Amino acid sequence: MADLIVPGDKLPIEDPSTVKTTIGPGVYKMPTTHNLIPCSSGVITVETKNSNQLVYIESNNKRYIPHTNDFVIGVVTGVVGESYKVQLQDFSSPVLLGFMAFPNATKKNRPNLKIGSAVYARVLQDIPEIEAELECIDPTTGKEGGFGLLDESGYIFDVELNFARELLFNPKTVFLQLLSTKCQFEIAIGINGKIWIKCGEGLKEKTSDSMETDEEDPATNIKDLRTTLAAANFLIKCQHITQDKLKAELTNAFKGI
Amino acid sequence: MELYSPEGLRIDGRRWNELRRFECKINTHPHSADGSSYVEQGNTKIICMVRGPMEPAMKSQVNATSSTVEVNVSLANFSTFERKKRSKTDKRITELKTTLERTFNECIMGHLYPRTLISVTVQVLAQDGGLLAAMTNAVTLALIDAGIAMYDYVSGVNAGLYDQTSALLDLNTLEENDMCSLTIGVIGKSEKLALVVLEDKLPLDRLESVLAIAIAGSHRIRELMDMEVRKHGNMRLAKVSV
Amino acid sequence: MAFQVQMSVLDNSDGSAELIIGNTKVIASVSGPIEPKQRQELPNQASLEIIIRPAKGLSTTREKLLEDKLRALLQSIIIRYKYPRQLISIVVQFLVTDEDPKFTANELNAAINCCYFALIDADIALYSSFASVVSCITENKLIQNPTGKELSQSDSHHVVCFNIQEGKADKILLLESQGEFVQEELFNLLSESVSNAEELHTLQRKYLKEKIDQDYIWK
Amino acid sequence: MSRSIEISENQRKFLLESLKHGFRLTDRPFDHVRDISLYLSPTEYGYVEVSWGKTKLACRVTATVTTPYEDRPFEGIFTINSEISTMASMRFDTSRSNEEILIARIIEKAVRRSNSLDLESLCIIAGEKVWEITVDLNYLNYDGNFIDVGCFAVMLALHHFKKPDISINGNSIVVHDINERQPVPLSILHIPICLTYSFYNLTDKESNIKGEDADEICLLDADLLEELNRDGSLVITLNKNRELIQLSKNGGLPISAQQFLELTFKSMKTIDQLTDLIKTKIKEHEELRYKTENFKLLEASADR
Amino acid sequence: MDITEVISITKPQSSSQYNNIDESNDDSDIEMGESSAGGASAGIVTPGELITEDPIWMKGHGTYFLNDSTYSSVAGSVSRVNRLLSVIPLRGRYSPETGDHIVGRITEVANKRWKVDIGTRQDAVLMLGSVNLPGGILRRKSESDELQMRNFLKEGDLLNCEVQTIFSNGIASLHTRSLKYGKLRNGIFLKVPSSLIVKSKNHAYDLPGSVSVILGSNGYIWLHKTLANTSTTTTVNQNAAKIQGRDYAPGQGSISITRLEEESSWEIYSDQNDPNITSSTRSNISRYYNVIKALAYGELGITEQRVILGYEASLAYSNIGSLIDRESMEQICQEVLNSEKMRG
Repeated sequence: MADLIVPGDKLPIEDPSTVKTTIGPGVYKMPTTHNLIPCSSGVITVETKNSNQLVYIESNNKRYIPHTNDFVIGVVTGVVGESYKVQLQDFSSPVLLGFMAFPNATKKNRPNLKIGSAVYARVLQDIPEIEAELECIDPTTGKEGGFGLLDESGYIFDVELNFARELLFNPKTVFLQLLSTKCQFEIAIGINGKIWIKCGEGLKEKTSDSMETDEEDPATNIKDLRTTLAAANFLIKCQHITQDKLKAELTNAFKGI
Repeated sequence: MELYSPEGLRIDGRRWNELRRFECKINTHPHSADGSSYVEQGNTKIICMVRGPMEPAMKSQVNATSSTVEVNVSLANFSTFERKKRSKTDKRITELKTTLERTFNECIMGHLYPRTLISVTVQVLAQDGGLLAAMTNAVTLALIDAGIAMYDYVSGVNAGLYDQTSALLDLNTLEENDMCSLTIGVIGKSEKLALVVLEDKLPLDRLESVLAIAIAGSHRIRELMDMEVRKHGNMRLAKVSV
Repeated sequence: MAFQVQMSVLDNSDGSAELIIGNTKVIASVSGPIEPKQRQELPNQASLEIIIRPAKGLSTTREKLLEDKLRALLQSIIIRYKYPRQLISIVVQFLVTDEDPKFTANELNAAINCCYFALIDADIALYSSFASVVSCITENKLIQNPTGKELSQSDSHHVVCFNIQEGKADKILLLESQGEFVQEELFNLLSESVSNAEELHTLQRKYLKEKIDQDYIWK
Repeated sequence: MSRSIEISENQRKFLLESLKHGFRLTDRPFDHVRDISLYLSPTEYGYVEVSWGKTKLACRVTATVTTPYEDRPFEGIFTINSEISTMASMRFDTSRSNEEILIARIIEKAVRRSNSLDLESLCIIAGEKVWEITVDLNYLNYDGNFIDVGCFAVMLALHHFKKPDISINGNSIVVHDINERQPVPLSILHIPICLTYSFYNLTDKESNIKGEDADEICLLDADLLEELNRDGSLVITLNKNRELIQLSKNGGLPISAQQFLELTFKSMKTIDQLTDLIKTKIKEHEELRYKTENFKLLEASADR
Repeated sequence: MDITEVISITKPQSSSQYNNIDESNDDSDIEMGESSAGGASAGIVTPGELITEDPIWMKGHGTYFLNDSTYSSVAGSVSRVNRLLSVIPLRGRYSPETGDHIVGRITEVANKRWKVDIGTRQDAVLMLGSVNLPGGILRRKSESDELQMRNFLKEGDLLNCEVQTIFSNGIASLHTRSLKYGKLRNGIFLKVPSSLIVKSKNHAYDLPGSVSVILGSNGYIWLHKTLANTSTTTTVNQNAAKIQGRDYAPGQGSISITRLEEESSWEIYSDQNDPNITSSTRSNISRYYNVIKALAYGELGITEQRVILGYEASLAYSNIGSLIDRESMEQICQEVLNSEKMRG
């Protein structure tokens, strides 16, 4: 593991007044003196590229603070004016998702989300002094782009923020690859530590008609349900074990399915 | 003092399976509440008033899919032999209040009244045992009077066990102080229990016999309440047709 | 001076730490930044809610006093302007204490050091690190980390908290002294405490390193 | 206004659908309690920490000499302080919620009002000096079921506790330091154990009220997610002597009398298990303590 | 579980009606349901009671069902209209219908709307766009109107309005876009059960003794001094002068060109009572107040005619306060019924 830095330490960087510096998480610019200081404890990374330097501190935490362009999963808790009130984490300040922040939304054609529904969305703006805003549109295409309602066939669970970042940003991450050896799944990862996952058909609500027509259905239904839960439990466990124990954990999680 | 004589008589002369005098009235305060009732179960006397469904006063009481039931319990200082000052935050009162709220939240067809508040006020004038049961009965009647849709009556009574052997129905204060007391609330004519509260020790193997007499007692009380509701209803129907 | 600490011990808090220092055991939890209640909200910075709960009995004015001292300290160390209109809620629960209730030195010291780890665990932005040491003077002899018994026999007792800049004790953030002592004794004590605080900080780093390793165990 | 936890419809549906198919999200059987891990202080009498799944709390017993209540001159005083702080969960606000009061009230009924502690044995001089036993319950982490865990922790701590020995000298009493004279354990008359069952109605309310068959689902020892989604609950307090101490079904989903009776009878198995757990833990602890203390004594005499 | 016998003692009842009910209650409910399934129902049903096991009925208000059985959820009489089975509760809150003329009280000033208590389950809304504002009814609502909504109507104000529509969530939307509606002044408010108000074409009446009444369909009643047909210019001037203190430009000082203009000036939102209400008018208002109370006590439907008859009957009592003694209330009701019979 690389170098540990704690608040109060000196940042191992070139003088920011001479070198153009970009700061990332964990580094704070004192508003009065314009000095850069580390404000988190973690692993420091300094990257130098064409005489520019980038500095940030990688650390883990549980509480999410909205930042523009983050992909998040939130739960609709109510309606205020022309927006949904969305909760990204328990007890956090609510954020807003405008009725117009959906593809093809018009004054007449409003989205129809219920209280308790989960949405996958992008943080549109994050001015700390006011409520953050979300949108369900891919800004490059103006289309849905995978955002929107996360239907009830998938399970939602919480992980720590560093693990969520690993899953979302590391294309070579072993966890999802390993999981795919056991089952097919659809997944949506929120940088706010919420993950939506669905294996096979996930949870299917039984309507009275389908039960009679298809007798095979309930069995596969239960299997998909159990697989989804096993996958979720596997990912939760992954956060606290070393890589060499992953295989054993996977077998254990899918035991009996 | 003998609570249960060898001849099978209790301190107030009742038999083991005998209810105290039960009297109830509905629509006692037609102009100050949407529904009201008065219940006397022996010497326990209770007034209950229901307001609503109406606009909630507090934002936190708004439930988008159902009504919110709020119960306020107040025990008059003169309701017991000793005049006691009670603080509003008395744990026992909170327990009674929460129990009633949770009981009736389940029994009222709340989905018919989304975003509304049903406010119930229970005023205890005199206490002589079976307080929770009498409150339950009073609230049921007041809700019916208010025309609020309910799945069924909830009727309640308490019962105890004397000397580890004999089950006694509908305990008064003297009896309650000296033996365990099981209060139940029964749904309609069924054997479904909406509320169960037991205080003081009861041998597990005696539970069934005490529960049986309590259920039977509750059913009888439901009948008595139902008679009153019908009597009142018919009287009103007669008035309308005049 | 030795202490043991365990971080992320509570599932529901954003940050937590359990600290055993001397005979005192304390657990601290940090939740935040979260939505404040309306009356707590400050327009341009985070508000702090600090609750201290005693090991025995219900919270009294003694705990309120500790809360105020801790608040004064933490207010200057947390970068509150980073979290406008938010709340940071800190609860300190004493589990085992070792001093007569008329003293607060050991508990204050433990609470400060425990909060450091809980705040780091919650990843709350700090201007600098900090470390606190407690000592007492008995018949001109300086005792570091006194037990409850030593404390009650002492002539004066002191809690000093330094902020740590680049591994060195820098400024005094808090100094709590009670009893009879002379200027010379105090200065002597302060210079002793500097080295103690720096020693403590090396230990802090060790534990923080372990925490990072634990957090990224899956890497 | 207290803060609330928002549950997504996804989680709720998965929970209910799993229950319908006969399993919990965590795969724990319906009638099992979670793993329990206990810490008993090796140095201090009466301090224990209980972790019950992720629910965690600390409990301390202390004793002081005081004057008895005027109307009960022969009895000691026994109080239980149970206050939930935001440390356990931000749900529990500084203003005491009804839920919190109900938790405290049920534990009080189960332990204090059932006379599990022999108050008369706490009397030192009638009408003048008695022991006051105080239990402080500190809730650290909330993952459901504070009642069962709280009651269990109180009973464990009471068993673990020993009060200093005393001797009476005319009208004055001498409290002996625990290092000077062997302290005395409390006289505990019975061990009440609380079990909380959570009920779920997977069909509509109409069939719950008017239907013939009882298909309500019943879980023992619900965790947070299960607790937030339940339709009703029942707390059964029993002891090993097959005595019901208290029952609390404070409203919620109605259940049939038959199912209710079955539950109370079925509970005995878990009650026995948990009672034995307290007893074996205390026994183990005593043996360990005896050994270390003997060792210290030997050391001390060797030094001489 | 076996059910044990229970002994219970109740107060002896002399009325035969009581015994009849008791017996019918002991009969099995199924019989009762079937016997009444054909024609008009006798007696009432109570919550949880089985009404019918016949699946043919559609389930209306006041009922719920499991499988084929329909149960009552309220105490009331069974109504069968075509295939629709419902139970009409004996009592209940007012449920609004489009076109109802009602009286309401402002409870909240919200975004472009007022919330109004009209005795329903949920407060009704009055949109800013549904009221007449000073400066003519056809004027567009501007932002400055939005900002000073509280100057028009504020919390606690009473008004006289009509139900415009009922939204899908059951909330009523009101309007006051007619000269007969608006803020209420110069009178006293009274509440009776809404079931006692008989709906008719007109709900506002001038009564003898220069008193007028608005019998809101929701049971909210307003008794006030009868307005003179044309308001004297002096009062308008007074009001206009008062208003100049507030910084409002439109309509200010523009005194009556047309009657419409005048009515929709600031005066209609004034909080000032007419200073010239005579003491005889005042005592007449309280007399009517007590008469209506007496009618409500006797659970008589309240109509213009009955109010007048009651007023006449009440003239026998010189002390207005004594009208609400129990005997006087019964007496008044009796006399109202008698005189109705006499008039046929």
